[in-house]
Amino acid sequence: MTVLDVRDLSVDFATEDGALQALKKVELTVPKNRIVGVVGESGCGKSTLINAILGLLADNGSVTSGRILFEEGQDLAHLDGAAMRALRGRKIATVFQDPMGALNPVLSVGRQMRDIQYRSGLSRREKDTRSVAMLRKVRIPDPEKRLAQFPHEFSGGMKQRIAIAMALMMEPSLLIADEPTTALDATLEVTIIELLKELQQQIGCSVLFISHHLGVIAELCDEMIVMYAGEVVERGTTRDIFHNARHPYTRKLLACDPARLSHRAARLPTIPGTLPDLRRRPAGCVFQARCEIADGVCSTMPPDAVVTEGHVARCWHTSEALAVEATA
Amino acid sequence: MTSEPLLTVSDLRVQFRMGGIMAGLSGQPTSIEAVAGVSFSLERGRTFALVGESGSGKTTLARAVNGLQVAAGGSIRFEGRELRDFSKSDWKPVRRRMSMMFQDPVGSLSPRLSVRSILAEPFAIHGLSGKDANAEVMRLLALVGLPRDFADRYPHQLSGGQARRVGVARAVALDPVLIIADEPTAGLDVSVQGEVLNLLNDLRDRMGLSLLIITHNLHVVRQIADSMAVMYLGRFVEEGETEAIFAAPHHPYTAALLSANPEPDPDKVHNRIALPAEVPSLLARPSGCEFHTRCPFAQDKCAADAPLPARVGASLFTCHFPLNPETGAALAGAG
Amino acid sequence: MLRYALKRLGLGIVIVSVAMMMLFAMVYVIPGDPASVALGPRATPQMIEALRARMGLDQPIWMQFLKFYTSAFRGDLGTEVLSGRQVLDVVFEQVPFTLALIAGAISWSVLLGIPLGCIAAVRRGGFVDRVVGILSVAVIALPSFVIAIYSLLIFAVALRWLPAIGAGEPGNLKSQLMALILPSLAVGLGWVGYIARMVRASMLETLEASHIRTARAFGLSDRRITYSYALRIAILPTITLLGVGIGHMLSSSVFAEIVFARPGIGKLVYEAISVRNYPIVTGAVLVTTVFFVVVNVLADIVIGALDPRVRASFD
Amino acid sequence: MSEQALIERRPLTRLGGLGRTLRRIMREPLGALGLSLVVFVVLMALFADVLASYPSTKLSPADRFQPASWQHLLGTDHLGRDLFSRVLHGGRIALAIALGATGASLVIGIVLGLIAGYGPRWLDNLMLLLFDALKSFPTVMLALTLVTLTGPSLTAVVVVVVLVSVPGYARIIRTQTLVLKSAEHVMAARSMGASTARILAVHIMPNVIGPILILASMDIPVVVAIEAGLSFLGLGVRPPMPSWGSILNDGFANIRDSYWIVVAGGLPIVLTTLGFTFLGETLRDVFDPRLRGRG
Repeated sequence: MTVLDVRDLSVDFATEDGALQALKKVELTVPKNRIVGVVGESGCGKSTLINAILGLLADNGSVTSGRILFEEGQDLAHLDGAAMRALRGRKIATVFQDPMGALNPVLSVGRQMRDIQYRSGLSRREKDTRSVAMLRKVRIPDPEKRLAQFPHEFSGGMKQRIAIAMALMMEPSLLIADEPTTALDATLEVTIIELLKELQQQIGCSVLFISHHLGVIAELCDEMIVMYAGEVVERGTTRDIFHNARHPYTRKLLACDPARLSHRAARLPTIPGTLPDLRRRPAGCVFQARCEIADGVCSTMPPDAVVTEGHVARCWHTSEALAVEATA
Repeated sequence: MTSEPLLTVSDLRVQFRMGGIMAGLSGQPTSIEAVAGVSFSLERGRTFALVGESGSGKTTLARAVNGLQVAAGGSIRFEGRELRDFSKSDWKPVRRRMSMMFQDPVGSLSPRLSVRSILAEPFAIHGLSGKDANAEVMRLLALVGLPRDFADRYPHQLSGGQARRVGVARAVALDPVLIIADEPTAGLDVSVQGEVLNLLNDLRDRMGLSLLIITHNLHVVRQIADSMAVMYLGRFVEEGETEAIFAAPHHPYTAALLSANPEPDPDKVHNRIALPAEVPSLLARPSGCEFHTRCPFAQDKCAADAPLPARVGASLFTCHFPLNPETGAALAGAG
Repeated sequence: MLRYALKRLGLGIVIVSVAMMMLFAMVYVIPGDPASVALGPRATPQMIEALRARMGLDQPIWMQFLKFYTSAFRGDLGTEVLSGRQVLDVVFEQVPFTLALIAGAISWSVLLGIPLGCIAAVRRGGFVDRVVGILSVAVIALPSFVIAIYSLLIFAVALRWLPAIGAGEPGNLKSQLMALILPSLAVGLGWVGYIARMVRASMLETLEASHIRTARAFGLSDRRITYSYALRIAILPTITLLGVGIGHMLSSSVFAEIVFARPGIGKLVYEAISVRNYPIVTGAVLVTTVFFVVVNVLADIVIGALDPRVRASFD
Repeated sequence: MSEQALIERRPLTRLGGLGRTLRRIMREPLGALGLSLVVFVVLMALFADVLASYPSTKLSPADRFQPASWQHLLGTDHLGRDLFSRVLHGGRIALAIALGATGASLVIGIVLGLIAGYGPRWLDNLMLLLFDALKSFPTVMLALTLVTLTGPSLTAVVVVVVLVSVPGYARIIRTQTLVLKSAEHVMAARSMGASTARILAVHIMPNVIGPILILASMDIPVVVAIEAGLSFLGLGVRPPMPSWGSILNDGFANIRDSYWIVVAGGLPIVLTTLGFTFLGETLRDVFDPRLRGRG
């Protein structure tokens, strides 16, 4: 059973220099009770994807094709504001990247946690009891006292824990985590990842986890998609992709991660070239300009080639791709 | 000529004043020690990395070495001269020999100057404009692998990686002997991080530079640094050869940092050293070993007595109950 | 909170002291001797000398300064040269009239400005937003004395709807309110614009903050987000603006009082100038300055009560 | 960093060529109106000698209290002077004072702001205190005190304007300088050994000057209003020199019978302040949307 099923999703932004296609034919499935990772470098469209799912695209952005099917088949891409709002927070919860700005600075943490339970019909005291229980779950020490405190009185790591507590309080079926650990130090990052994993199993929700950090994705996610310039270039189980990547970009990206090198290298691998201008996308494969195995056929749109069941790469040359390594 | 290291820092301290008169009257501490007695030395042609999490004092230490931050105590010897009591005019010639790169690739370039003016600035500041400035700019662009027409771009028109290359070009403009680089790969995608580190490594080899790298990214350290130090609350908890520390960390904090790096391998089984507690405030430093509040191996002694620095092989660390004592002993025996 | 309030108050006292110093310095530095100014061109040197002695001007500067300070903090602003009355009494007689004027102006600006700003922000880019935008810029641009004179011309002289002069009959609240409408509008109209614009701008800025995105992601209603989560933050700069605005309103009230022949501090000072009644001028300036500083201290305290970050930054 | 942020990363206040600037202003209805009004007012003042058919101070007792007519476009005042001529010549004085006083305040404000922002902490605190104290005098009260002591004059008007506007400019410059002082590009310049003068001139000034110029352009109408206001109170431009404020004053005394005098005095003030404000607002929106709602 799937919780989220994104089909053929394209999103355009109107800019002064013409339409910018931020997402092109994105395919993504989040099965029930699974953690799906979205990985990609800056400009790959990760944030646009989340905003499209949450119905929070900027005013100049619009969904030009595709569907975002949620649970029983509601299409989030074409849901009206009220229906979307009814899902947000209750069925779909979100944790954002910036722990400093994610909480309202002039309202106490307790007040904010109470407010998001407005649909529960509980009394104020019952709401607070639930808030305390939730804060305890994310290991905030002394939660009763801390309810009355304001966000600036918490450290960055604690704020992110509070954000997670708030997101999971209504036991949503989908948690979207947008780079929740990027702003944190490494020792905090691992505790947050472990906390997320633990709570996900407890609550039994699905998670869509966005990160640029391959190690975090490898550790946390069951399945993943790799994005480049607004397209999903490869998707499959985390194991498939880390051990048997078939898109040249994925292979290069994996090779670039210095964490994969167990010894000091004479030269570190890189991916020469730059992202294409999303206002003037190349015909065909979006990665061809930076790909050494690209040939004539790559100037036509590549198919979503099936490597094995559930492992798909958007490339004409999935077999030749095995030879691709990043340029050192 | 004696073989004095290029840079020797001993017992360096940097303090910040906190709060106002009111805080002082109410008995709160009025200053914090962001760098609390740090010593290390850097040989010519070598790379030394300072590692630590946010608030560990690594950036402050780098700025103190560069004279941007006034040190409260200790000594900084550079090319055989003591810099600590240098006046502003004494510092100026030193700045030709020692340059600094800052964290934000774009933000460290003046937003209203073209790349040409940015690269010509070091020459103008040091009265070297007699040289053909344009030729120098072109030479520098070529050195860092940027096309000539980048001279007319402005910082906001550069990508992070390109801006970082301009920063590197500016840092090497006056043929320095030491470059201090604060988080040279921060904010860059992994595919670009490699480019920058390769460039720094190349330039070090070609120009005989020494590098002082400040970073929180241990992978970067491993790829670039010969030796390293781990900072916690403004002090070194462990210092030594990079390979030795990666192979066998002695201080539990070093081990925790190393284990906290999620590896891109889904089949990897993690043996993590978790640090559940919060980082203590510099206003209320813990007693004894300052790491004991977060240390999973802490014993009674750790809260009571501050450990003295211990040497095993080339590594120096401050811990009562170090990890890997046998490897350490073996190294010591071998040495 | 108490500590924060005390700190703000302390700072206020320091500012008033410095302002007094400036006032004293201004009087001392500027060529022209208060005594001869007071007596006019036909005074004999003996008369000036006598008055100088009476005003204490013949003493050394530091003595004068000290006396000015100590007596001012006791509430003694000296005596009026000609009538011999206490300056403070003369000024305080006029305070209620000016206060009523300022209160009226603030009511206009708050009651109209905040709702208009909110509506403009929520309907950003819409018709109401555009109209409010242009009108608020226009009323900000127009000097208050021009508004005063033209509204007098239109509503009092031509249409005769409202009284042209005075502050209304004593004891007759209705007549007093009628007499307040035009002057307070002249003083407050520009501030309707300022406040509408400020509320709109800070509302838009707040609505873009990432914590508002969080609130939306939790499915809170737009109403609650706008009026409970965003307005609470957006109102803060407006309070600061109003604090500063009191100073401008005090300036405008001088014109309004003169144009509408209303009693008040502005009119008092203006008339004191024409007879060169110098102690009244400095006394009234001092009183308005203290009033301004007190209002701003209060504004800061209100902000501190509403914004925990401000309190924290003072600890 | 999100894609949006990457797309929108552009410098603040980049002034393009004059032609492009003008086109962008004229594209906004409010900007077009503002620019036209400003050009109109400036031209009227520049060519006052050509356009005015009477000397501005010529008394003509026979023509007292004439309503507007073809001979006297705006009528005459209680001394029979032609109001149209007085308005034109008054415009010269108003604009000259506005430009002069704003320019002077700007220069002083920028210098003091840079000193406060970049100098030592104690100096910053001291200057802030002085600015706050100076700002705590209501403008007109300050003017009244000053003029009581010096007597009415043009210089007094300029001094008042400088005293009331310098703290504002200096504070804005100071705050931005303080932010830039710890910005990495300034740290980088320091680490290269750049002198303080060079840092201020090359790395700080160019980044703070744009917004302040726009704010100053929006202050021109405020200065026009201060001059007119003080002249209205008889504390500014001294008769018989023409000033919009003194025309208003003349008219106010006769408001019940000769309404056109106050109309003649007020109209140019309204047109000038609206024109400059509309233009300034548009400039700001075009070049620096982030400043919206301030000042």
